[in-house]
Amino acid sequence: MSYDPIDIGIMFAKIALVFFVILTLAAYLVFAERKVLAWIQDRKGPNRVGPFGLLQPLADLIKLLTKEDFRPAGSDKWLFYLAPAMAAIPAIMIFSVIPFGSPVTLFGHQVQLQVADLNVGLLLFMALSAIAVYGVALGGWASNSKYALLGSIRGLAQLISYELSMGLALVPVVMLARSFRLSDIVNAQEGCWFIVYQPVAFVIFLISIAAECKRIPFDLPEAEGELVAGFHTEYSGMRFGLFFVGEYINIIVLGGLAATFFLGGWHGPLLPPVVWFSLKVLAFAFLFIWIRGTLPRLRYDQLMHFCWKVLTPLALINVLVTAWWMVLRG
Amino acid sequence: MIVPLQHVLILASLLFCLGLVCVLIWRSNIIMLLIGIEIMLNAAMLVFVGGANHWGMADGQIFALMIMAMTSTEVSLALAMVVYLYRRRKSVDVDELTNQRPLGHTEASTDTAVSQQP
Amino acid sequence: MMATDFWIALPLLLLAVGALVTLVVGAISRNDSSGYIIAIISALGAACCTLQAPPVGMVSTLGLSSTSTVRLFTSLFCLMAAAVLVLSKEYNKHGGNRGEEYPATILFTAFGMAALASATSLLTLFLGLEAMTFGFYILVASDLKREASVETGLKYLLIGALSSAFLAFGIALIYSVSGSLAITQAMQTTLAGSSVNPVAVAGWCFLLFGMAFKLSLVPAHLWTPDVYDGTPAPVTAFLSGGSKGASLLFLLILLPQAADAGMLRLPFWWFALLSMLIGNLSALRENRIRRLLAYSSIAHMGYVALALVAGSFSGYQAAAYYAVAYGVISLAAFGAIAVMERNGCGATLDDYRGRGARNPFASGVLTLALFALAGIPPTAGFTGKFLIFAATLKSGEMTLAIIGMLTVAVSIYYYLRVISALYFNTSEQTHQDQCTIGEVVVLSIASASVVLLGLFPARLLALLTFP
Amino acid sequence: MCEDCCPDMEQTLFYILAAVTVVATVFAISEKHPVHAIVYLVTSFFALAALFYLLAAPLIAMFEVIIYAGAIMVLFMFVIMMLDLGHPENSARPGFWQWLPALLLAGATLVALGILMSNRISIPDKAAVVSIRDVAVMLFQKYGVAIEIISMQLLFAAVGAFYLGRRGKQ
Repeated sequence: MSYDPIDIGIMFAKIALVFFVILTLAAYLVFAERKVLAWIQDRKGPNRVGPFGLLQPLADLIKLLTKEDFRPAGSDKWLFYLAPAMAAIPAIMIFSVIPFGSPVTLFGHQVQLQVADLNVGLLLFMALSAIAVYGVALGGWASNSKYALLGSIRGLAQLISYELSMGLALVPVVMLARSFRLSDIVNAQEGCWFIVYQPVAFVIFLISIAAECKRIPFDLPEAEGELVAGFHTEYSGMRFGLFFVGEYINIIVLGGLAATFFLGGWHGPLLPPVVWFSLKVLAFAFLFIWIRGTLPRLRYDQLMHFCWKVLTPLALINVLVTAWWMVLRG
Repeated sequence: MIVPLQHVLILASLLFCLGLVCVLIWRSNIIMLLIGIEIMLNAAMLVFVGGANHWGMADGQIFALMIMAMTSTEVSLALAMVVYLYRRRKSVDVDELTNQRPLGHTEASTDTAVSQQP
Repeated sequence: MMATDFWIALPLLLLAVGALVTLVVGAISRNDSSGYIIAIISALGAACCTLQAPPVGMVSTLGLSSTSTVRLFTSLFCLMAAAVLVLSKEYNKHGGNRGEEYPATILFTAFGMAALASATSLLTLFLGLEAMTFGFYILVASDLKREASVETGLKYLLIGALSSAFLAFGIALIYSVSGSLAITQAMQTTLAGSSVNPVAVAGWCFLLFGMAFKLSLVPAHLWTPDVYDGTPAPVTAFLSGGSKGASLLFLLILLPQAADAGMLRLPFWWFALLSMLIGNLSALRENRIRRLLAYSSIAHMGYVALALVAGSFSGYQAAAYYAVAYGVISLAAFGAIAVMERNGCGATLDDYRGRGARNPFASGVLTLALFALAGIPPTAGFTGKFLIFAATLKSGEMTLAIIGMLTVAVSIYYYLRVISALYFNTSEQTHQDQCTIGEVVVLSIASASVVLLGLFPARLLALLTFP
Repeated sequence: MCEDCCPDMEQTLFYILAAVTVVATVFAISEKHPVHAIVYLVTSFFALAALFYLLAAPLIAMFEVIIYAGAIMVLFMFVIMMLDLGHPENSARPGFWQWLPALLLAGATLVALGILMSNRISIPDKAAVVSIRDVAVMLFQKYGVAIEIISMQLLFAAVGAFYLGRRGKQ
């Protein structure tokens, strides 16, 4: 690590860029979700604010900011305030290890299009998504409300369980790339994407990240039919907004990770790397929205059984098979 | 080595003592007792990692990894026992865990609606 | 992996695979006894393998040693597991405690003990000890019908976790001084005699305190009576014999490697003194037979600490002999208690009145075991105590040896109380108790070994070699 | 001391993180409320993980967060929430007489350790960098038996927990 001012400047520029892009993208993902859902359900969706309703996210932001910041009686003040941040911040931090483009040369400096190229990048992702659990848990617990508590208990169980299958699905990726470093993983896929070698792991990972995002069909922590809004029932204003945006940031980040681990990251023909990466991320986001528009919600016991009785054993067998394959191939 | 090994050791002993204090003062609360033990084990891990760094060998890191795995088994079993006992007597007070007392002795029965949930 | 590696690892493999097979078979079959039978077969098989294994030295690729001491203890643990399984089969059926988890966990516990016995690095040693203790957490809590059993399990777990924290911290400090986890190297650096490193001293203090918990030596003994009292009787037999034996082996693997263990003399001196005094004196007032035996076990660990005070080769040999002897004796004692409890016997001394007539076989075994614990001549208990006191006197610890002998004399009183309750109190004859063939075989073998070990110690001592 | 470019910064960071760890732990153990204690403890473990990272053990640092903060503490949290133990008014606050022996003992231990460790340690300072690959190779080759033992133990943790949790067969 050298402390050249230009390097530091580039570093800050990268951080600012990532922040700006992710937050904007998250806001527009909300809009896109509403539009796509409307399209699936054969209606128009938001179209009043601005041309084609394009200023709708801005209007939503203003609405959330001007709403009363409400705290229920008997709630735990500090944890109640802390929880939304604990849900949103890890999601943004994960993006720091994702390489979103091939290295470029700026002012005579080789610049990685990645905020931090850690040698334990993959594990950092696992660690931060483990920390993100606290947002759900503390948010529901601190609200001092039955629905919120039930939502967060469900959320806890669900997130821990699916984190396991997610981790196991990533083991073959590490075995193939022989590194925890995300740039190594991307480079290892230069010839052939890992989805070709590891279709099972990819499917398991995809299902697990859908559960990690708490999206339909795995949105039990916030099942509005049973639990009002689950763990964030009692939140309002910008604190609710943080939970809300955190969820969409999560979609972007997990989509980016899925692309990095299985779809070759920024690799792709013809188009520039950054464009390829964005396309893959947006494709995943569209997939999630599509799933939300078409699938019903699972029952709670089905959710847990599916993880423990199907996904985890399958992922283990997959690891075993991959190991044998690698040993036999030499 | 960024700092002398002694400093790592002093920090670790500080943590170990804090864990010990936690165990000793919260003798009656199983959750806090386990937390105290976790702090003590973390102190041991810190020493191992510091030692591994000092000697330039990976042994210490591996021991630290094994401590983590071991402690997670202990905690999971302990919490399973806590849940078992709580279902039967609605209390997690270690002082009540004496065989001489009449069984079924309950205290401060709290709202159990939550424990019925999934 | 070479062939010798395979041979050395075979007992471990058999125990582990046996445990897994037991679990799988238990999940498939509705019949509980199949699990027990598989477990007994694999424990006996592991014991046979240990006896068969070629006498090779250390093997570097696996980090497992296979000296005669190691093989002796491994086969002892496997045989003990098999015996406990035989005893538990009937006991658990009677107590309505079903499930294949129980025999599998016994095998797992034996696996931990065997791993500990053959360890050459501190990591394997520690993990073996922890695996064994972990198995006992489950076994102690295994009687789900009684809340007290799970309570005891939780208590034992908390104590065990605390002691493993001490142990881990101690090993960590020792590692930070020596820079190696290999036992030989770590011991020679930290107990080198000249230029004692203060961090190493601190490490040894923590390690010994952690081991004091596992061995229930006096400042850390308070859990013992409760745990002995609240546990299913066959598990108590295993706990008392096996876990104490394995914990002693832990120290016996470490200490003889040291160049000079003189700095550990002082802590062992105090452990020995306090354990002998407090263990024996508390047992005098005790009216529940298991608590009485728990205090007696504290006292016996005091005697073993006495042997470790000596710190010489003969001291270690005496301690190892005593570990074997105490294992067999407590198997006999708690096995007999298990048989009696299965036939509806209560926990206090009053409940044992007249049992000598109702169940002459079990009472006879219990009497023999109590004689052995008291140190009456033809038994292993006498020979063990003789070896210990001989080693202590040779090393010049006159005061401690004399105190030890006095406490032995005191201890005879409370053992005789139990025996007198068994035989010299008539009660209404109701019916004869039943013993199954398995129980008779196990208890007979245990009693025979108590006597044979006492009469012919030389064969055993020849196997107990320390580097 | 290593000849790295910027030892001062890492050194300062070490002491800051050490202070954070200790302070968070002190808050955790003096906190009456179990959920608050867990939040403080997670902070402490996070700082500890950063310390591990500074001590050139990135693997352990990440597993510290994944396993301790992400699994064990979440398990505690889960049990507290499920059994509704988050009511400190029901549990007695330890009195002064419970604090006293604990503090005395801990103080004595600490003073002893301080005295012991303030002596210079006369062991050589070999500064070799341990890479993740080194750890992995040593873990799976030299300590293969340890892996087997711990995996058996993890299996039996599951067995034990299932055994305690079953209701039907009793």
